[in-house]
Amino acid sequence: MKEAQNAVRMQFEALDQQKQADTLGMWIFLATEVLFFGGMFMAYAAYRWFNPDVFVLASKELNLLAGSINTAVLLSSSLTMALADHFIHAGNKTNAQRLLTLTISLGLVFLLIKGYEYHEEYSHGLIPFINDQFQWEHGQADRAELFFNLYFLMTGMHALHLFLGCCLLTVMLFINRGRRTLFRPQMRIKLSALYWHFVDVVWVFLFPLFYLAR
Amino acid sequence: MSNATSAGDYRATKSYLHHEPHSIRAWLLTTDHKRIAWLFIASITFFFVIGGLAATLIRLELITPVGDLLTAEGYNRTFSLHGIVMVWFFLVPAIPATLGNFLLPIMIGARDLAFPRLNLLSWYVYILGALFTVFAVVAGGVDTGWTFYTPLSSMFANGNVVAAIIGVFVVGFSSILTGINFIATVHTMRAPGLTWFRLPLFVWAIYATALIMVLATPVLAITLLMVALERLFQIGIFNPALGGDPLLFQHLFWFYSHPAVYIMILPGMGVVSEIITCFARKRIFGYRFMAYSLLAIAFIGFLVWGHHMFVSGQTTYASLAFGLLSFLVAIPSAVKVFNWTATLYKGRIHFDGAMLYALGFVALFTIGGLTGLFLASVALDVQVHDTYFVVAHFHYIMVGGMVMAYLGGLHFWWPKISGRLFSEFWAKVSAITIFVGFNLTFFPQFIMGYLGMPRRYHTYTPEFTSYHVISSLGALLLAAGYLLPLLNLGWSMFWGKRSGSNPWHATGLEWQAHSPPPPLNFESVPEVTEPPYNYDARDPFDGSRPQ
Amino acid sequence: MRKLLLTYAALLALLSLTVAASFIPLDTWSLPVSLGIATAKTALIMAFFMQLSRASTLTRVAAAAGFLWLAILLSLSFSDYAFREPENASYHSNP
Amino acid sequence: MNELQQAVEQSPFAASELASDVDLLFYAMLTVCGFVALGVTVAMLDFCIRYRSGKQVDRTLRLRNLRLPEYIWIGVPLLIFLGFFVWGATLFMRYQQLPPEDALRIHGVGKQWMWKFYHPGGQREINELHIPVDRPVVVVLSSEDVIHSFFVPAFRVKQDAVPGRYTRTAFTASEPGTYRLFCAEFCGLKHSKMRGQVEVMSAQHYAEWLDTREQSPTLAAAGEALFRTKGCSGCHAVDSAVHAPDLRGIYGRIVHLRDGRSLRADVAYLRDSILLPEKDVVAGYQPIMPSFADQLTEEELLKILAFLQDFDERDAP
Repeated sequence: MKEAQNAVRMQFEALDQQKQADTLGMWIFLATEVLFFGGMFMAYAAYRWFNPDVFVLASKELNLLAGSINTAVLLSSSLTMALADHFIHAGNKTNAQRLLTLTISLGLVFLLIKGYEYHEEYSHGLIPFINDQFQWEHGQADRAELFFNLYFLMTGMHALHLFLGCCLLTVMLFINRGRRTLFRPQMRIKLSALYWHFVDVVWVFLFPLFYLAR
Repeated sequence: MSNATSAGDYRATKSYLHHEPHSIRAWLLTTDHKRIAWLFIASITFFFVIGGLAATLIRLELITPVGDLLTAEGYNRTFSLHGIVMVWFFLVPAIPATLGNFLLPIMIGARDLAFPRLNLLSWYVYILGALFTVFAVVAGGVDTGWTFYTPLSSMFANGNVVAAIIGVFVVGFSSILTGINFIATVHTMRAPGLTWFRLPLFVWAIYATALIMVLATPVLAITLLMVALERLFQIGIFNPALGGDPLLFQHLFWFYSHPAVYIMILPGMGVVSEIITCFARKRIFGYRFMAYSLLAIAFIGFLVWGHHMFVSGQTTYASLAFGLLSFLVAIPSAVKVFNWTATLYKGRIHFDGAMLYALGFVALFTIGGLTGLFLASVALDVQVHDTYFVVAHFHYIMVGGMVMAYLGGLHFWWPKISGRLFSEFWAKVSAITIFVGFNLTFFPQFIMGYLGMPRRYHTYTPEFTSYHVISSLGALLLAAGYLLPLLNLGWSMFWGKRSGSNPWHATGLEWQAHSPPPPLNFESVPEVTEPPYNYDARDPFDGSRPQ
Repeated sequence: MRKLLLTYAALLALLSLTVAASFIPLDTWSLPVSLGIATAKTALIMAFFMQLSRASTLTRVAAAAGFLWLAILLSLSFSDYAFREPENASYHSNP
Repeated sequence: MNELQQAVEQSPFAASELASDVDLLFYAMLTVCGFVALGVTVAMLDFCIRYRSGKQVDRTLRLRNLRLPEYIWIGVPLLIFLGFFVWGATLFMRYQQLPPEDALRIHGVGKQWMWKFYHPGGQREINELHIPVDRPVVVVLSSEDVIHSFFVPAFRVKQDAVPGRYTRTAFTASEPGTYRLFCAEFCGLKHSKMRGQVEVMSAQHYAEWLDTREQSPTLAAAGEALFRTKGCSGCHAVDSAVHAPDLRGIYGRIVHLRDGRSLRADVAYLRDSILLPEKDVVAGYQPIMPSFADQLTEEELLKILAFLQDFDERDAP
């Protein structure tokens, strides 16, 4: 247990006190992230309340297949992340590292599909702030612009957070390579897993609100 | 609580100020919460001076009804600067980042905060935000007020709105990081025996403030980001032409900004509870009620933001709901004021500088809080909304309340922070000057407000001239009043008499450590056995200082 | 280990359920149903993937705090939006 | 001291029916809160003097039940606050009451740094508002750019003008005179210049004033001219080649829409159909009408809407 003892940072008395503080700190950070995305969900709720019919029409324009596949990809990456966390705590670091790489690649697959979707919407002229002429024939073009502004803002912010998650996991991958004690990698993967699952939870709500409003 | 620890001969153990490496680089890369508190004290004082200069400019301009000192453009950018700098760069971080950073670990018997590196990052994020804001100011300032209302901020303002928004967005993360640090520390690092109801009220206040910081600031971050994106890339969210709703911005903005005013005042309440109990030599009256009312203010503070929008086109039902909740949020504040007064009853009261600041706080905060009731009752708010009545109300709470408490706290814990004593005479003179100057400045604004003098007016109609002249004179006295503590504490830093570890003979763990404390605060982890404020007014104590 | 795989299977099932539900013409009920399923998926992820089922009450409170405060923001601001007379909604008028 | 300043200073400070009730509530709260503030300050001073450190006085605490005072100073303020809330709320409900039908309906348009007022008879004023005394007035507010706020301190009236929607405020001037009009919501560079005055005149003076006002065409007449110049009549005229709904007598009629809904053609519907034509397309017609959102200013829109409201079979354009 000696090497676990020197893993305790100087301001803590004991190991579990440090673990408690780190976990609590991470969860509070996730609460701030929930409220950060919450502001946009509030905007979505208000505008959907004002013009429900346009939102349903606009939702039909999105590529449901790509959205569903993306959700499945992200759920799978959550699984591999949870498994990595499980294996590192069981002491099997090689498996954990492999699952970590799998999670990162699933995240990149998500971003690729998302990129394809954005390109498809760009070609349909549905990006209000990029396409010079916003193609919309089903009436109330400005409210549809509002929907797509919110869509690109929220899914863009989510994609950014997912990308940051991928970078975080890649850094974890390299730091944990050394053969040193398992305590520090366990803590690092536990906290990164919490962040990754949070990003997945955000998408779990984004998907029905945008793609399934039909 | 035995005071038997060594009498605090600071030379025996190197204090955090003097121990090696004290090069500039060591100070800038320190993870010692006490040195980070100093970094914050320096940067916060700098921004207090900038905001104060802007305030003086405004008051000088308003002496005459016509705009002769500043152009309309200049005036709008000056009051916007005053708002942004004072709110986000002085009031929100002031007590938590300085006194909170310094005292929280010592008060709970810990060696440092839970995440020292995060604490240093919080200062660098503050500085990064400050750079953006200073750039926005130097490059011409911003003319939207500190409230950034859309569509003015997103479509019609032509100042450096985006730079100011990024500045505020970044400094928001500084207070989120501080909040996370404090919550984790209070929950997991209390000394053995230090249960929740043995915590000093200052720790309760900082804990409640940290909760608000963490739960409110993210909404501000996303709201301002949306305005910046709308301005930069025309991603129309609040654009009325697209069917966007300007009131949505107000809902999101005030969901942060009203709890933000409780971020500013709660630490002040914590400081005052500590000072009054120490100089009245008496246990706080109703400790549990005081602790619970701190949490009650923090929670109900999130339910009342709609009272900023009574006349902005909000529905009647919402206005009535927010009006009722705004009355309820006043109850815990009233409880605290009555409990402070009851603490003085049958105490043994000493009138040191810090005590004068605390008593000034209670008097001014009472007036500030009660005028808030006028604004909460919907019918009166129709008359006084966006007038100088509101300006006077929130200055009574922020300047009369929070700044008095901040200065009181600085004086009260100055021996612990610097190991030196300041001149009592000048501390009392500055407290009284600030009290008089403050009332002279802001009391006329109540009357002017009800008579209809609108806010943010560069030129005004002649019938309000006399009120503005009195207010401007008061402002000059107030500005002078603020210089005194700066000089007094600055002087005492180098030439003040050495103070023992407990010059005010106060209870609390922080007074058991040396003054100034060693890097790890305590030689051995202290044991807490009794409830806080273990004073007894009956035993004679004449407030003598160590010679 | 097995529990994680079971959770994953449940999540995929819920995903297909919510996609299927979107094709059924529920109109007024489509939003509550899709959000209900999303909440169920979130509960699963938080309980098993994020191990809240084994966590201390303090961690659970911290986990719930974010969503509770978001609920405060949504519910109280809808005390304004829900009662706006249609003409008063943006672009309508009742001169 | 120009004559406007004199006129303002001679006019009373409470000049609307609601003003005296608001003042009553204000002074009631002032006295109660004054007593509380005074009480706290006097108590503090008294304790400070009586129990200062030098003084020898009996300091043994005999109060057994420490919770009783706490419940008192939670309960009593709670009751007082609820009382004031109810009083304030009932007063606010009177502000929000729907104005009576015969109220004088004035359109107030906030534009960056000026107020424009339109009387029903078509008279237009900038930064000035002439209204008759003792007659309910409804000011319907809208804004062409940022948020402004219509504030007349003497009437205790304030209401934001929000772009993209109408808000309204109703009051009844009770005293003739000249009263200050301010913009209370910060709206940019010349926010402090965006002020004017409200002239309250006797009904007879008001009628005379209306006539002397250069006879700008009534809103409806101006609207009829715009109906032609903006090209509405091109499609909506009876003999037009284009298949478009006939708008004569449209106001107040039940309209059946393409998607099966049917609604009463009120001003909201008319305004929508001009700015967002495809929103509620009438049954039997195609959504070919272009949006006029950016060709019409708020002012012109009001005139066309006024014209449509009393455009009936008699006069086909």
